[in-house]
Amino acid sequence: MNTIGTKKNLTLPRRSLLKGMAAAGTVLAAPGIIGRAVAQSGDVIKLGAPFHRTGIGAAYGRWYERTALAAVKLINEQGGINGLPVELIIEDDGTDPKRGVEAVEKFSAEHKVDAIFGHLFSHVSAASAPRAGELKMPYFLCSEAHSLAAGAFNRYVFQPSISDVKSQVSSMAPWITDNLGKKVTMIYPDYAFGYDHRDNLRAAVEAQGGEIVGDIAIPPTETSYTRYLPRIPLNTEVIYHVLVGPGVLTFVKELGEHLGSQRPEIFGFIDSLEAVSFDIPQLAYLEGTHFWEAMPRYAQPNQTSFDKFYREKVGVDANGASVDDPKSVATFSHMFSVWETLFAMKKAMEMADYKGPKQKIAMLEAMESITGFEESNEFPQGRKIFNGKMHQSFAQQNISKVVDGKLKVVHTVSPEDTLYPDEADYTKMSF
Amino acid sequence: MDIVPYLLLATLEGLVQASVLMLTALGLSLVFGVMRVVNVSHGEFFMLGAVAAWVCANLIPGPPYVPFIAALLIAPVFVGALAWAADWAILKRINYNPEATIVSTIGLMYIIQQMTLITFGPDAQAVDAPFYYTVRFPWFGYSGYKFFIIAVAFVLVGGLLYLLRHSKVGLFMRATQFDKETAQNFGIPVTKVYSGVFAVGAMLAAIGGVLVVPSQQAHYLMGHDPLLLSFVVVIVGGLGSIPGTIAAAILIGMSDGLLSVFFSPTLAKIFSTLLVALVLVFRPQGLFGKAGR
Amino acid sequence: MAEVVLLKTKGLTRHFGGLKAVENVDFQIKEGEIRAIIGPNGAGKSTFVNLLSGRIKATSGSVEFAGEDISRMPAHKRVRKGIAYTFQITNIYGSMSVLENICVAVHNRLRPSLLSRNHVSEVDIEAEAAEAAKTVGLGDRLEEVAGTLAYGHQRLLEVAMGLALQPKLLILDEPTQGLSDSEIANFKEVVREVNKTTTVLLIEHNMDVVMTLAEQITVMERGTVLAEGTPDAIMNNAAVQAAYLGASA
Amino acid sequence: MSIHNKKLFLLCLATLAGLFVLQFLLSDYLVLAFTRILILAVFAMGYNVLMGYTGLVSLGHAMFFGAGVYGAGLSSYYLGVSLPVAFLAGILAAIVLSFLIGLLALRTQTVSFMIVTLMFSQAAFLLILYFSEFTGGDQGLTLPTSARSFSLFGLEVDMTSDVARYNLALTVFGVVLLGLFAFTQGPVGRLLVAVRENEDRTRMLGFDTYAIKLLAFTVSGGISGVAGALYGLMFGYIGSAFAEFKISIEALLFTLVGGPGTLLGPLVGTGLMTLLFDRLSGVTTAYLIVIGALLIVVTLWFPTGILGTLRDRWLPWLK
Repeated sequence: MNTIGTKKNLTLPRRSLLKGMAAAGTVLAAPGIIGRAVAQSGDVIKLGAPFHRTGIGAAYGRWYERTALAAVKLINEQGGINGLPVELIIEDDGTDPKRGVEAVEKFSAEHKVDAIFGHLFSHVSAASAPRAGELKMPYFLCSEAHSLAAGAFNRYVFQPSISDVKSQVSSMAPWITDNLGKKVTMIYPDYAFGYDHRDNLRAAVEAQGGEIVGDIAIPPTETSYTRYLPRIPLNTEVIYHVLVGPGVLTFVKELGEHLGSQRPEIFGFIDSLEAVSFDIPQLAYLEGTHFWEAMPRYAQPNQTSFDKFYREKVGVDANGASVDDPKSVATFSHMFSVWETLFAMKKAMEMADYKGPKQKIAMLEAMESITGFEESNEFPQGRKIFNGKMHQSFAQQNISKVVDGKLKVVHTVSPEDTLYPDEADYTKMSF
Repeated sequence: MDIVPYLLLATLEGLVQASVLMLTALGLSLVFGVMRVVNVSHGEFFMLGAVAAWVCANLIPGPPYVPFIAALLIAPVFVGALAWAADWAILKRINYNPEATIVSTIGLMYIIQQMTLITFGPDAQAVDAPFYYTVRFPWFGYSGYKFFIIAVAFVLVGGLLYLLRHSKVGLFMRATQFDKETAQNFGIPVTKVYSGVFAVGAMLAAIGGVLVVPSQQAHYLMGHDPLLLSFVVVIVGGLGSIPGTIAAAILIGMSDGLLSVFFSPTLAKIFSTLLVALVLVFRPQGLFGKAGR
Repeated sequence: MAEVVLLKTKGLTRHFGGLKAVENVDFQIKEGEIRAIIGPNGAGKSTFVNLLSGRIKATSGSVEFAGEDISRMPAHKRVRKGIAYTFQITNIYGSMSVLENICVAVHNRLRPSLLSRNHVSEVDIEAEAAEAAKTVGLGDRLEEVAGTLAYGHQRLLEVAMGLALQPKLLILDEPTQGLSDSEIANFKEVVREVNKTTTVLLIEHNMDVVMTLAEQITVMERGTVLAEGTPDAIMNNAAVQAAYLGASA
Repeated sequence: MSIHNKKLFLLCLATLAGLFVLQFLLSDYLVLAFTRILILAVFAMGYNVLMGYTGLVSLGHAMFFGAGVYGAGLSSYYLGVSLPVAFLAGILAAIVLSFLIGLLALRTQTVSFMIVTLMFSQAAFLLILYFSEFTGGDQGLTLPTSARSFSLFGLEVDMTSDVARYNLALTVFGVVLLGLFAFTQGPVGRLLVAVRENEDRTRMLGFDTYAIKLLAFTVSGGISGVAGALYGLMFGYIGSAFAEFKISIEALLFTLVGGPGTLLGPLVGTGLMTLLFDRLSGVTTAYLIVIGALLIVVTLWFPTGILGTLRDRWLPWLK
């Protein structure tokens, strides 16, 4: 019989415990009630940042937070936005859709922020974006998901910095088929993010006259990969891998053991190795292989002053690691989107002379009117085209080769070559 | 690839998986067999073993085999002590009530996981293998270290079985498992046996974690899958039966390897979870156990 | 009394592994009777009545109740047919009140279907439950929490729950165990009262209770029936004396 | 039946009245938070039917919550049915699933029962991922704008309005609360407690305890489905995260803290815990540590929860 609910071996004095509980209840409720009284301010611009502090996105969340703090500090040093200081409020969303929505509600109703930014994982943003629209809350994604550009969200949602997966993949494919080989085997995680790659790559490769010869989906929680590797067909010319999760090093090591020296070409998305150091023995096998990078992790010989400025402010060295701890490697190809998004928001707010939530619509319309961003300290990743109808940026892309344990950019795709026909027009929706 | 190398690879992978599984599942099975409780935080003890190996690799200088051997000794002691403390602080106080134990070990699972996240961080960390050697088959290469895992696991399990059969401690454990009251009447210190068994179960998981980490990576959420698979093994093998557990570990380890090669791994997981549920419903004594008692 | 056979077993057998707990028992009880089953510890008495109530499944043999073969019937259906069973170890709902305890039993009789409603109200159920409590002498303790009752009262509550079922056959498994002499005297009265409407089957160690209450006695040993007859006949049966005295010596 | 336990009935009515008034007193954010609390409290109340009243601890109620979410969400997404119909579809899905799972799982007891429910729930979760083409998998599906409002009996309800959401949640909560009052405080409720207290005795009083447990299991799963369907439709998003293990644990935790086997315990537990997590997320990232610690603390020192303690000490009618 169940005894959890009925057992009577209490040893604590219950009366005092109950009193404590009651007191705790009052305290719990208090901030919200007080919040009602002081919420109206208007002399500060509040930005809500729901970051993945815990859960599967935690490695990214840590760096997103660090980048956001650096950018906000810079903005405030430069006099804030329209003369108003910027206040950053961070909540953990646990990389969980349910909690993501809760965070959006909390920012909107309790903190009464002017805008929300910073969601990365697509299941979290898929749940949060509709709710943000209902709460009429400007919501800026720092994610690669294609959902926004595909028209799945609403007029309050923008992605002003990082390109979406479709654009990334389709702009890479011609280079892969031209330079590495036409028979491609894909290895990708068995969930939504992986399917975006699977579907877009297949289309793009076939458009170039190439062929997908192998298609291997791996569950994101997998820790050992050897048993999947025999599925790589022998006629494979290029292995395309995009894996996220804790097992990537294992994957590379096992790939090395499995294939030995007679390997096909290998092309990976840097997502596989974000926050992972390259100069470790387990990754030696990747020497000579290629990666897509949104923003080069290793400072290149032709490094721009903007890149240098950005690294200095965030506290990242020339190897893409923390200046305090060379072993702590950044999620360099993603976190710039936090930086750039903040400056994109700043630009839109300045265009609308934004002072408070009453000018929300004006700010969003200003955002839609933007056509692009020039490479600068504010946009260190590079020049980008902004499509106001789709609410989506199209940025330059890099292909890098692993040389001596470092990533060296060998090819750059201009923003123009990453475009695809419009799939949505949010300006036709109402606010 | 032909079918022969395919099967060879699946067999090797299955053996490695079975070896690690044998260690972790034996821990779980031992605890259930003697104490009649299910420890949901068992997977976290496995994870702590792996993390301990990483800590050793970072703190102890010398060629990779030095910290590895150190970890093989330190990790089980540390994890065993932790389990002993948990037994003292929690399980003893709820009198090993089976349901309360599940609820409180779920609590323990979250605490260990999150403490590891806070201290160890969210990143997966690699640990050098004590040696690098790739066995080259005509069709593919295979890590020599994985053969080492198989060997160590079998030696350990053999030693454990010998201990259970032929030592006084083993006798105490079997007596307690058979009938707690009678054992107490015969002067066997049942509470000590419980604490000891709980600690030993955790130590086995920790050794599994140390062994696995050079071929995989340490990560704070890595305890989940071993827990699930250990559940499968322990239940299919018959709750509390040591030989059943070993047989089931080999069966499940091998078939998991084969199933995932031929089917979607998600489908393989669905299959194994349903197998557990249905075995418990229709054959609660396990697939290998005899009915009755 | 009418000589109608209420319950009949044929070749009833139950083995636990190699142990023959009940072996090939043929047994009959007539309507209106008070029957006692006695025998040394381990004779298979409890197993035997558990086979009758359906708590334990028979290895072989048959049970017939009121002319119907109930061998394959699950326990709760046998209860509904009219076989009530009170436990050897007190087995009540400790956290419920006396009245609620009995209500559960009455509920079964008045409203057997779980979902469909009939016109029996909660008031009727409680009235009948109170009646049953009164019969065993717990009428003034209806609101007391059962778990806090004295042991003797718990035994009476157990009987009251059996009574509330208004069974045709009431099986009492060692009902006087642990009761004081005065409680036993009261208990005997209760059983006599009950017997006006119900056949009683009693497992009992207390020979005084057996001799004053039972009309017929069945003696079991090692899973089989050793002897059967009136109290006097049993008292004078040499085999019984040997088995009994031998066992208790 | 309402003649029984009038005090509790009055307390339920007072609670509902209090919750109705609350929306005029609380800050905007707390109204949103309480909307969520009310829905999750319905879930915990469903869980409580099984765990608190019947004494069966399930570790798999996420699958019934998920059945509600997906039953409602998918029928709205693919079939475009109106929200009330989708809501009913979600509940129906949960009832059917819980009945079928109950048939199997109830053949086991205690520890085996916990593991069996856990495993079925894991399998259900994995199935959602496996059929991601249809279910949206982990990324989930966002319901179209057309599914954000409905009219019922001439009443237009806009799911994006905070006031409508709160009162809708309160209505569902109220219906479930009063329904459960009738269910648990009447004769059937007595049978559930009888099974919890002593299953063997109950069987020997002539009850088919398997059927009683199956009824409790199905009602419990069905109510969990009510909560799931409401949650999915209210927030316009369905995703595999709603069928995760953590969801089962939350129901368990809310019920344990509030008081298993008390009608209002789940509401108290859900409210307290949700607000606690909400406040904690600003202080520490490790809110799961708090869940973990509370699970242990409650089992060690507080096994009857808050209302259970009140009941045992002072208010015996609080059940």
